Amino acid sequence: MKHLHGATLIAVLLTGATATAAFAATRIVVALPADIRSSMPGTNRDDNTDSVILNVVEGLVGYGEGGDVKPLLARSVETSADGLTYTFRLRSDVRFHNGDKLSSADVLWSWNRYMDPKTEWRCLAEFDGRNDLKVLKVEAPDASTVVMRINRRSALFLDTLARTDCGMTGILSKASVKADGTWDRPIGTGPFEFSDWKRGRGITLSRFAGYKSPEGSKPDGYVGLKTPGVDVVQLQVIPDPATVKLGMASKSVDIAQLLSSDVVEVKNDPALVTSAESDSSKHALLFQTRDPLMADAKFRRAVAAALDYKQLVDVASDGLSKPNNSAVFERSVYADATQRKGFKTDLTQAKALLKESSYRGQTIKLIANKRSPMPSFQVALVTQAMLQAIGIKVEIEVLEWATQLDRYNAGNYQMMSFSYSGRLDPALSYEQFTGDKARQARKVWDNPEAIALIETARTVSDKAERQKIFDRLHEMALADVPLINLYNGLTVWSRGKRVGGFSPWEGKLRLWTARVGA
Amino acid sequence: MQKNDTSSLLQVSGLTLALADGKALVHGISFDIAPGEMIGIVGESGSGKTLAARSLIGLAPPAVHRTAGSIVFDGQEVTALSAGALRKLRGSRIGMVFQEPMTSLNPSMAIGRQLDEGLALHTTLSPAQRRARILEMLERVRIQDPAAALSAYPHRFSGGMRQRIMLASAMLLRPSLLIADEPTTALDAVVQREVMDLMVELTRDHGTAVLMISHDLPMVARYTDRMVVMHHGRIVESNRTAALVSAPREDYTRKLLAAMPTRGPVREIPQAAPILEVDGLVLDFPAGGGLLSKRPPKRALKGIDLRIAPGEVVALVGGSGSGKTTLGRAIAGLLQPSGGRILFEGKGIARRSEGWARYRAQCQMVFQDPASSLDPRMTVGASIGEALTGMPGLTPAARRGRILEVLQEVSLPAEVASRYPHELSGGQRQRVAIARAVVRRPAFIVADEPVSALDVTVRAQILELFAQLQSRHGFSCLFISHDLAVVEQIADRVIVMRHGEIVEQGPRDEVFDRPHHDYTRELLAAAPRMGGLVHDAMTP
Amino acid sequence: MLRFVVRRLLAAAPTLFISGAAVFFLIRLIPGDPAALLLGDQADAASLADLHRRLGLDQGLPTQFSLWFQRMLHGDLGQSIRTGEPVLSLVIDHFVVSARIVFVAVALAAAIAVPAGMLAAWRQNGKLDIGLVSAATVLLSIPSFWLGLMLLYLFGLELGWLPVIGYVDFSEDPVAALTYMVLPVATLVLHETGILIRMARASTLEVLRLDYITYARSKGLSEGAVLWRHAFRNAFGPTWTLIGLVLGNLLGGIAVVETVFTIPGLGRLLVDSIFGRDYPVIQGCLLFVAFVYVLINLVVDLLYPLFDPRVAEA
Amino acid sequence: MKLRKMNAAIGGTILGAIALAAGIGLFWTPFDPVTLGYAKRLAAPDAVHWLGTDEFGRDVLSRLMTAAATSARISVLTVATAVLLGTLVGVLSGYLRGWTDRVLMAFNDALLAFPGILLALGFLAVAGANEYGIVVALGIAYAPSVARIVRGTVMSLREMDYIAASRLMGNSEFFIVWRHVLPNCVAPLVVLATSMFGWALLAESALSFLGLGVPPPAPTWGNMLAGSRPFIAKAVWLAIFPGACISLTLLGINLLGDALRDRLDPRMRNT
Repeated sequence: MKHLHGATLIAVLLTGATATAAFAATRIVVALPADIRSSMPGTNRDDNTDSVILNVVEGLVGYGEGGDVKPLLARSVETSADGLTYTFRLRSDVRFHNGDKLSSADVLWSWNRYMDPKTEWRCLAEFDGRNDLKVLKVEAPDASTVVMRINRRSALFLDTLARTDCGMTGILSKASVKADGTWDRPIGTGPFEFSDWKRGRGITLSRFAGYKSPEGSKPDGYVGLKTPGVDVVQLQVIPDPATVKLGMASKSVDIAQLLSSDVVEVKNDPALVTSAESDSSKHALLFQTRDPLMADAKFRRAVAAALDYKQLVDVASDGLSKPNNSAVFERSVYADATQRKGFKTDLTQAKALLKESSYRGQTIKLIANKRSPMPSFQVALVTQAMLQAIGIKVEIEVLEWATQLDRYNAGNYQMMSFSYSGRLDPALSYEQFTGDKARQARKVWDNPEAIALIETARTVSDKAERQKIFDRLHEMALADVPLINLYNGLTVWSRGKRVGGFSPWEGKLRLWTARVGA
Repeated sequence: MQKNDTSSLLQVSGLTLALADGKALVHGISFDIAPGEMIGIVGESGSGKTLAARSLIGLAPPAVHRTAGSIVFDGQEVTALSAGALRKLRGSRIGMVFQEPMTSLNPSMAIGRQLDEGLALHTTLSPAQRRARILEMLERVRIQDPAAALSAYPHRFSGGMRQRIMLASAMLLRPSLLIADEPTTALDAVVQREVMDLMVELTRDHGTAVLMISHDLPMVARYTDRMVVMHHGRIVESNRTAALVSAPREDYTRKLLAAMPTRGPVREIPQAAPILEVDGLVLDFPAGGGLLSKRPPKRALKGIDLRIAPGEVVALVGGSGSGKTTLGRAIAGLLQPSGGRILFEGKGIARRSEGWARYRAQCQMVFQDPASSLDPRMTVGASIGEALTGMPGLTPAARRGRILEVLQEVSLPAEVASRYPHELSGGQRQRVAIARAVVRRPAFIVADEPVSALDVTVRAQILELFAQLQSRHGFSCLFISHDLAVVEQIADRVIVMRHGEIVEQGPRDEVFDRPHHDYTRELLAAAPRMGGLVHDAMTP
Repeated sequence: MLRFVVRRLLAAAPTLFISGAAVFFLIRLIPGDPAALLLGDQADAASLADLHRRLGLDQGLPTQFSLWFQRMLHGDLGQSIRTGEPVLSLVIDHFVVSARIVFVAVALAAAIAVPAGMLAAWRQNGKLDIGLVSAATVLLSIPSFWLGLMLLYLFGLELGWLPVIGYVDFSEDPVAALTYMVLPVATLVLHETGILIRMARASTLEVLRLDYITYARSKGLSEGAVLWRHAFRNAFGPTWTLIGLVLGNLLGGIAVVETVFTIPGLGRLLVDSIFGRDYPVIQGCLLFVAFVYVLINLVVDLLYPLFDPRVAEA
Repeated sequence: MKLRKMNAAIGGTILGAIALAAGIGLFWTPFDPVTLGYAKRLAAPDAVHWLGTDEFGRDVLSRLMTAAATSARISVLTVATAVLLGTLVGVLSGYLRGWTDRVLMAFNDALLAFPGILLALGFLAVAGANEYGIVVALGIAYAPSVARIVRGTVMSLREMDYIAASRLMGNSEFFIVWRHVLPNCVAPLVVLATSMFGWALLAESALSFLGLGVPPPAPTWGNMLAGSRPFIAKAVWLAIFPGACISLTLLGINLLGDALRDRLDPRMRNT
């Protein structure tokens, strides 16, 4: 697997030369914080792996900029009246990297492979009924139509298909698998081909000349305009942040993700363009309501009123982000005026609430970790200082990430400075921290009414009705303060002047947006 | 055998050696050696004899400087020589033999090369000639299979063999002067005799003068023409050996001679039931070896039978490796015998048996090395006091009184009780060890080479003290020693051991005057005893 | 000779087994679940169960251990939980990186320190001795990672002579790889020289005190011959054993220097796999380090008779 | 002899100065070492902040002074733990010999091949991220080397005649160990403890480097040095001063250690 696929390379050079009138192949180098875990979409993966592979494979449907699901390989998706049958009409102009045309047989083959337990697909449990939703039947009435029947109404069926950690349920060509059935490499329909992978060192992606972009004048999440602009993308594994910074300074790296703390240093470097892109991940302060003191809503409200969110977020994100107390991320289609309402900083009210609460000067343990790039510790440090100001004694207990995750999953903490991974659909985002504590110890908000509301949001697909539910949930959260959402996570990117147009989405590489010499 | 011509080989006059801070160690000593003459310097440890000898060829430790005096060797003033010239002298004209055979040969270099080094440096012989000369010399010093010895490493040879190799190395270059610094102190009596005879033979053949340094007066007296007695860095007296021994002029010399052990009076030991009986005692040492190789155990004691009557001093003698120490420790209860019986006052002494408690109270031991017999971290009083723990009905005041009383018995001042072992001399430390042994009035004491680590005069005092205590308290004693002269003075009965067996046993006079076993005769012959002082060594 | 090697390996087997078992159980007892780490904060119960089964973490600890032990005997140390790569090749690749730097550094340090230590012992309390010992003490006192950081700052950032951070493998570009090695090797050399000078000096002092040095002098040999032929060989024995010890320790643990210079060495791999609870890799690393430790001591003992023939017959 | 007096003098003055600074640090520091001062972040050393400020705007000098006490406390506790455990194991295996010795030494060697970080992580996770976790972890990491040395001393002591004499007086083995063996282990242990103090200081810094040391709010030289690494290009003084403190302390300890070893170990007296 280490050797370069001769055929593909030649093909690239030829196509590159002919298609763009004999220009030399344009090439950019992109820094990766770690090597990809595997080249199989949605299997043995992490966010970094998805970020690379989703340039190579595409699913029937994909996320738009605002987190809504739009058709991608499917021209259109119709849902039956009872919401149990989904009919996907495939686009006719789509080809695989090896030239074969996309047909419903490929979709069937890919689906059956994902649902085969041996593949160990990350989202198998989402569709085999273990998490309530079960896909009953998948058929291909004709070459360009695929029909899927599911066991119960769900507003999240398409959303789950499009989830990046499921590999967008990317449709693969049979050629991705060797004769003996073992996995070779992903031959998908995406804008880039998976040319070569040197374990531990890097991955080479080359432009898929025969790529036909879905409609759209400009990039829109994983849909919209997706025509690739660079011939060869060399993804270089550079684990150490300091090295990345120096790679950028020495022009040996074109695009890289930086730490938010590096921005102030890199910002005024004329040769670099630096941008911060917010995503749907959330940084929050959790309360364990099973702890006697934390169960006291007055105390939680006192804490909420004591924090100066503007300054806290300013320090934690090195001035690159602004507060968002809602579980719905800033750029979501559901982010309306109500969601923008947040906690009001009011020290006098905070002190009053504190006096009424059951707090008698005990020292509260606030768990945090120092793993880069998580801002957990900076958030904890500032929170400690601000709570000290109104007389609440806080001791920060720094744990190593694996241990903190353990304590989070077991609910074994008083307060914790934690970061939730991105969830685009508000229902999923609320569901991250809402639920019955008896069944799932990691849940923070054990409020039956909220649980019921989320359940309805999972089945009802009408946008206006879901918007009302999410606004109601937001008001309840502001009042109940089960946790304090502080701000949406952000990724900081830097690119050399010679690379134009590149813009990541949800912290993931959209290589098709990159141009050379904008 | 006095050389007639007056031109002496070496003249040392007014030699003074001092440390950097001016403290003098050797004060203006003068003596001279005629070619071929054998002269001995005798003195106790700390008398400066070794220092003086080593400074003759500039081998004194760097901290010691010659502040006065001259050393004329074969007409040349040695002290004026350049380092290079002095080095030319060493090895070729002046050879040296050292005391400790175990560390005086380079462990990581074959014998052949070590012998060849001096030859190659000082002669123009070809390698083949040198090899022949070395082989011939090795034969002279009776090393079996000299050719194989050339490529062997020092650790394959016994102490005696190594000392012979040292001798060969020094004599290879036919030096005109050989300095022998305590050449045989570390050896067994029998081996000692062999090496000394060899040295005399070799030096006489090559007409080499010998400067012998030793603290063993009888041995020096037997072999040397003239003797020099040193004390605290000064020469007390120097004279022809026979004259010095028979008519010593200075008090210190007289004191030295008087310290020589002489045969003690015959004592009547009342016949009584034996206090200690040993029947068929066998003891094996596990041969070690890892998990895999199980070598057969080494048998140290092969069936010992002996009796000790109350108040009797029984001596246990034999060469090193004869098993006398092992027997002593087994009897004291420190080693677990593999077979046979030890009875004390008729009862067994095994750890859990009822005789054990009484035996622990009634049997004590005195050890050889004063440095390791007392706990450095405890004061003298505490060490002696420890023996009294477990004595019924002893108030602290009575205990203190008892300690002071026993210190007085071993003629040590009371204030010693609060001092630490490292502040005392070897003799004083041994007195404390004896005090600790007798303070509980035991009925039986095992003394394992109690005096062999001490200087001549101190040894005499300790032996005398021991005899006094024995007669006053009447304890019986098993006295282990390799020094027949000491045994002759102190023992009522003598047991001779060899390779883990008793070869001869009987009253002291019987064994000394009419030895039955060949080994006993060999031992007696080897041990230079002042008793019948005669220059038998000099008449071949 | 072979018998000696086999006997040594057998003697080391229990220690290796105990450390292997101890590591196996300790890392499973400390909190932190590799499957949860893989799935992040949104691990739903079902997919967590799938992953546990796939990684074999659902069986009882004893069964897991016997499974791992049998496979280990056949040289299969399992796959890394994080990347799926076979552990053995992963560990060896990283070991080669660390070993290259450590061996060069210790060799250089020994080449400088041992002669210096011996000269210092020979000229005891002379100006040379005091100078060398004081220098050694200063070098010894500077923590290697701070030394590395300062060298990095001086030569990398300020003067820019040497590449600051990153790592190029020999296979790709030998010359560049060499420049990347200069600073880490220099850091280790300075630190280890301090330690080795003091060791060499102490063992030489021991030897100079023995009789056979005076015997050699009594043969009229020059001081140089005495030092070279007699003192050096005998003093080098104990120093050689200590060099083995230093080598063994360094191979297992220069994680900190590797962090400063971002070298993908064994130490770094161990630390990252501990943070990621990558059980097979942790066990693979520790077993490998323990084995290397035994191997080095074995080599040291095999070469020891060169300096002290008495040992040869043991 | 001259060398020994010089060592003791220099070592003494260095440690004295640092101890003084640490002592003062307990009560007073020029600025509050913990509160964040957003205004003056990463300020270079100047008249106000003699040693500059760190990435949170906190005064480096004040943090160094308070850190001195923490680092010293951790090192002392670590050495105490290691010596306690090591002596126990060393005496048992050195005195009893036979199978006990073989088993204990097998475990001991297994522990020697154990990297300190894994132990530290194990205890930090169990005992929570605090000083005690580190002290116990490092203590156990260093116990095996103490055990090795104590075992060697005890094995040689065991052959001494005064031990045999005490046994002949009917004293129990336990009494002998308590009265004779342990007191004589004190000298070598004291010499070892001084060098181990240096190791512990180093190990705590190394652990902080790997993100495992004492939790950040409480400053130690180790975590200050570790924290300074990302800012080395812009604020190198953040790395220089903690490193210098560690090196000076180690230098002082080593010099004092040498002087002490010469005095306690008679054989080395003439160097």
